[in-house]
Amino acid sequence: MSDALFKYLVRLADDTVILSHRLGEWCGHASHIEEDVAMTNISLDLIGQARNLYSYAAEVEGKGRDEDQLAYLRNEREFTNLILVEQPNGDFGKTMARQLLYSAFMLPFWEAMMASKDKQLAAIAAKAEKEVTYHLRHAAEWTIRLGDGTPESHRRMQEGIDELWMYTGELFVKDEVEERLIEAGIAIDPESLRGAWERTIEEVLTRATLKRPEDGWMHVGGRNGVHTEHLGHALSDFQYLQRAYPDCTW
Amino acid sequence: MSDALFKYLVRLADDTVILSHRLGEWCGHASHIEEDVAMTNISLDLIGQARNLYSYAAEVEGKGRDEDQLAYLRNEREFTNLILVEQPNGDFGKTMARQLLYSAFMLPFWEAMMASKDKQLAAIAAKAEKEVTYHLRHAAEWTIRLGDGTPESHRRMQEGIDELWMYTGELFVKDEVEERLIEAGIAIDPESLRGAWERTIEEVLTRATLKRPEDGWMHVGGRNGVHTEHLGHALSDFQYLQRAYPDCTW
Amino acid sequence: QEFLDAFQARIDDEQKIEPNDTMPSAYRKTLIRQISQHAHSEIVGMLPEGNWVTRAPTLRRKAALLAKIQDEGGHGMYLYSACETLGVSREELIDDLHSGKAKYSSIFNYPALNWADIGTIGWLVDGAAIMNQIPLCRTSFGPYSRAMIRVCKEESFHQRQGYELLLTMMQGSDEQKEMCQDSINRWWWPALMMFGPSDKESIHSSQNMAWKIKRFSNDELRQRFIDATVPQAHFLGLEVPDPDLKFNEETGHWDFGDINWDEFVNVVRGNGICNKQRMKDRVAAHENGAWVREAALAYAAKRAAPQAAAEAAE
Amino acid sequence: QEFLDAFQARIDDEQKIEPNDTMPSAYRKTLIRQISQHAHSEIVGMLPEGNWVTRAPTLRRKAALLAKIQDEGGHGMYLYSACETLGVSREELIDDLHSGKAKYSSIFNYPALNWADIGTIGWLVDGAAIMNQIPLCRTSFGPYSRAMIRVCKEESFHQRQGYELLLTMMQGSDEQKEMCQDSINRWWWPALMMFGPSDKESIHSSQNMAWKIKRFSNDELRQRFIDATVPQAHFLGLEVPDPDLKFNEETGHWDFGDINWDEFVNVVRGNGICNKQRMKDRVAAHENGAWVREAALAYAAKRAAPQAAAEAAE
Repeated sequence: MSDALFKYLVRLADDTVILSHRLGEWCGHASHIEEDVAMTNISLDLIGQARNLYSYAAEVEGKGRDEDQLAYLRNEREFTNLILVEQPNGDFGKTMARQLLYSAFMLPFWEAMMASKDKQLAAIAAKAEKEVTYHLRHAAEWTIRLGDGTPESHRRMQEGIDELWMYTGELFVKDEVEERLIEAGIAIDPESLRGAWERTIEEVLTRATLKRPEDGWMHVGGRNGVHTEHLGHALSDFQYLQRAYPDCTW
Repeated sequence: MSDALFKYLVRLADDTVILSHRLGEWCGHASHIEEDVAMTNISLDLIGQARNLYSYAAEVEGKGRDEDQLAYLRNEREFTNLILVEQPNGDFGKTMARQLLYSAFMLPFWEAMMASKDKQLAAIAAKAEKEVTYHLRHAAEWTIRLGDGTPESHRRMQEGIDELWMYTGELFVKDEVEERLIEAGIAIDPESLRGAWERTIEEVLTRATLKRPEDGWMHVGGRNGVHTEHLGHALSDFQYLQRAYPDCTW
Repeated sequence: QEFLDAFQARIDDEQKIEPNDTMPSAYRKTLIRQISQHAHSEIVGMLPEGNWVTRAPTLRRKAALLAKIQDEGGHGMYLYSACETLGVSREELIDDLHSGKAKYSSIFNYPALNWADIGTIGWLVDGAAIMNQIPLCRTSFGPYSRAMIRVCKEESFHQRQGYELLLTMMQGSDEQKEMCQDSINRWWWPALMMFGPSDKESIHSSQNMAWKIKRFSNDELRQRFIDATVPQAHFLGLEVPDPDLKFNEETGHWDFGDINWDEFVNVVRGNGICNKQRMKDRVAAHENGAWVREAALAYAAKRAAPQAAAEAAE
Repeated sequence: QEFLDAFQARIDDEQKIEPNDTMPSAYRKTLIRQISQHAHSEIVGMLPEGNWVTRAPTLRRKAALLAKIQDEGGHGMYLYSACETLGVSREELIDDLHSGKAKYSSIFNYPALNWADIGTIGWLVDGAAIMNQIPLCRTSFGPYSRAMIRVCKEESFHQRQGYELLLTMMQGSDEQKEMCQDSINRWWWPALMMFGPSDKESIHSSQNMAWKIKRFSNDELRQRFIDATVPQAHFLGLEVPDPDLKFNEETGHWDFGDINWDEFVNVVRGNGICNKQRMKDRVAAHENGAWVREAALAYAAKRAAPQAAAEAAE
């Protein structure tokens, strides 16, 4: 069970650390300062979640690793984040689309997790839930503003949603790792969140005058470490210092 | 003297390896296949020069390092390439501008180097000179074609030249490392190549209907390892595998 | 019908058909489809490898990879030219690629995720390509046949280079060995699918066999590839990810498990891991390069005009 | 003149001037220049640090760096708002920055080249900024004074954080120590130049002193900074790159070598290592974001229209 819990925690941590990294790439390059501040803020929240999750994972693993060893010293195939979160930023519309699709899942996820039988996870959830409430609102507001803004912003926002849609199926995938934890009342069954996710997305897209893409083939693999080619380049930047100067304290 | 020669060889090697890396970033993304092939080809020539120069440098150093240790295991501040060659690709016009400004210097450089008292350097020069003849012709032809093409291509090509101009002063900088080698008949005095460089650039820009930028402040530092912020990111991609999996044979 | 019979007779006689020869329009159409698909594959195939150019672990490997990619670009140009002799422009062919009308080899819709993949692509992907292409060196259409002779020669070199890369890594650290095993795990089945649907399902085969555009069936070639490759895998020390793989003493061939044709169909339909990314990259390269191509045309026109005027004045 | 005297009397009486108060136009202009320059510096200052966000070596450091950059964005917004109370729009201010008409602190035209630079920027650059800004907490213009109180508080935190980062690295490997020494070698003199030209050369000083927009001279602040910082450098185990640096027992101050004012002038003129890059990045962010800002305006207008109609109908 502790092996499953370790894997589960690392998956969630990888999601947050990679998405945080992507948002950090925007630093100083947003359309206006308010958005520089907002994206930095979200990136910061996600790093905080990552630290809690990795630290707890390290504790569960019991091999003396710490949050940084988990984040900086695993290779691409060991990262088990959702493929959705590793997708490149693209323009601001695509970044907001990615945030919307992810946060609309994570809000009910953390809400449900607050009742987890695992007290530490429940505590992490309580903090994350507040943060993700803001992340979702921010992404939803921009989706609506851009979708219902100018013809150009409408086109870009629709493209962002369309391009990322095939990565949303992975939000609802579960495997034996999760099934055992769900049975034990520790993990959340993603299927139970589908209704809430669908409703949020429908509502936001409708208000944004955007079309919900058709559900076609869905791209999975991240949970087993099979990623798109984008992750490797992100990791080479992210991990460079730890790799170049091993065993240092920073 | 062998210390100066080592530094001199590493400078030249760093120029070629970094420029080769930049050209390699174009792989599969050029405007047409002919250019994909041409840029790959130039990148390949430059890697070949880098290998010869690093290997010779390692031999001169006599500490048992090899070409890969010199290329992959030095940090940003130890790289002594010209700042010009580390500049990001930008669009195709800027890439051609960078290639023109560099190759117009390197052609007379290698020509002169063929008469170096250092036989190994002279041999490296003999091979490089042929290669750079092609690199220069290719860059010059595109500069002319883009400069004298459409209004858009003219504007972009001019921008490329303008943006990079302030890095050309470093081509002609020499310090005590080089001065001793010049005296010994081993290195080339860059000042002696200024006339040839100026003539080539003048002629190409004139035929390209482009304006030669005014000589203003010139940005130097690369030869002492003080770079622009671009080099670090290039190195984290370039060196990632060697850093992540130390002491492996590939 | 008389014409068709005469044409078939020439082919049966192993005569080469050349661009200026008259030929059945179905023959021409089939060739354009096949050669352009091959050209597109070379070009799209530059992308997964290009993804590793900036991260190659040694200068020697980086040079070898650049040289390989350069060869592939060369093959693409060569094959587009062969196609153009059949009366279709490169621009049309590329438009068909970008619109999704023309296909390219589905293998390139799988991602290159670790450095061992660069070896595996050479060994398995180029290996399978060669197995498909060697018979085409004797194909009935002259320019295609000649292109294939050159392509096969270079790809054999790439294949050996890929194999040697894996051999080096398999003598290395545990992590390097894991990368190699992970790589064959991901590429083995897609490589087998490169030979196309099994003969029962293949729609183009019989006419193409008669025209000697194709000379062996998909299943024959696939078996030949497996027989050649499995011992190489074992020599490397790699496990082939097929529990049903077994040497059949009677037939002298390796029996293998069922191929997941649903996956094949899915990827061909555009649902591979990288289909969208590959096309996005190609289209972006083309669109971002439009100003360059336009400038080249404008420049050429300016140069041509005074020359034409000069000639007219003579 | 009566008005000017009365105004001066208020200032001498340490009363705060508020946005709606009448004020001399030169006072207003000086404030706009100074506050906007400060705001621009916060925004441009995000770039060298942003350059390291993706490469921070631990999650804790990455979080601290993101938080610091977020604070700087906040300072920028806060200061632009203070400027807007003086009757100039943020759009105008930003246009002036992009056109080169408005300045920002030259320090950000130096590149952040290794991870120790992130510590040094906090310690020396924020340190010098605080030294400049603490007197401004008592400056005569109310909104500016209040902004400075908040800014100084947060920057003191950044300074301590930067110092702690260097302290950690100086207890680490030889390579880490080298990075720190390299970093102070590159940032020391530029940090001293942050206090502006020496008093003999400074053109704005005397009127600004009278208006209490400025409260100490450049040279006084510079000396104060050096006196505070040199012992910290020594405690870290770093050598200050100034051979003339020496404690003067008589004055109780650290004597220091000549500043290279040619370099200062050169960087101010736009010839720093990163001037062009910084402006290119800022302008690109602004231009690439134009469609976002337009969309936000268009959306707001659509929302406003029905509301206005509803109100009119009442």
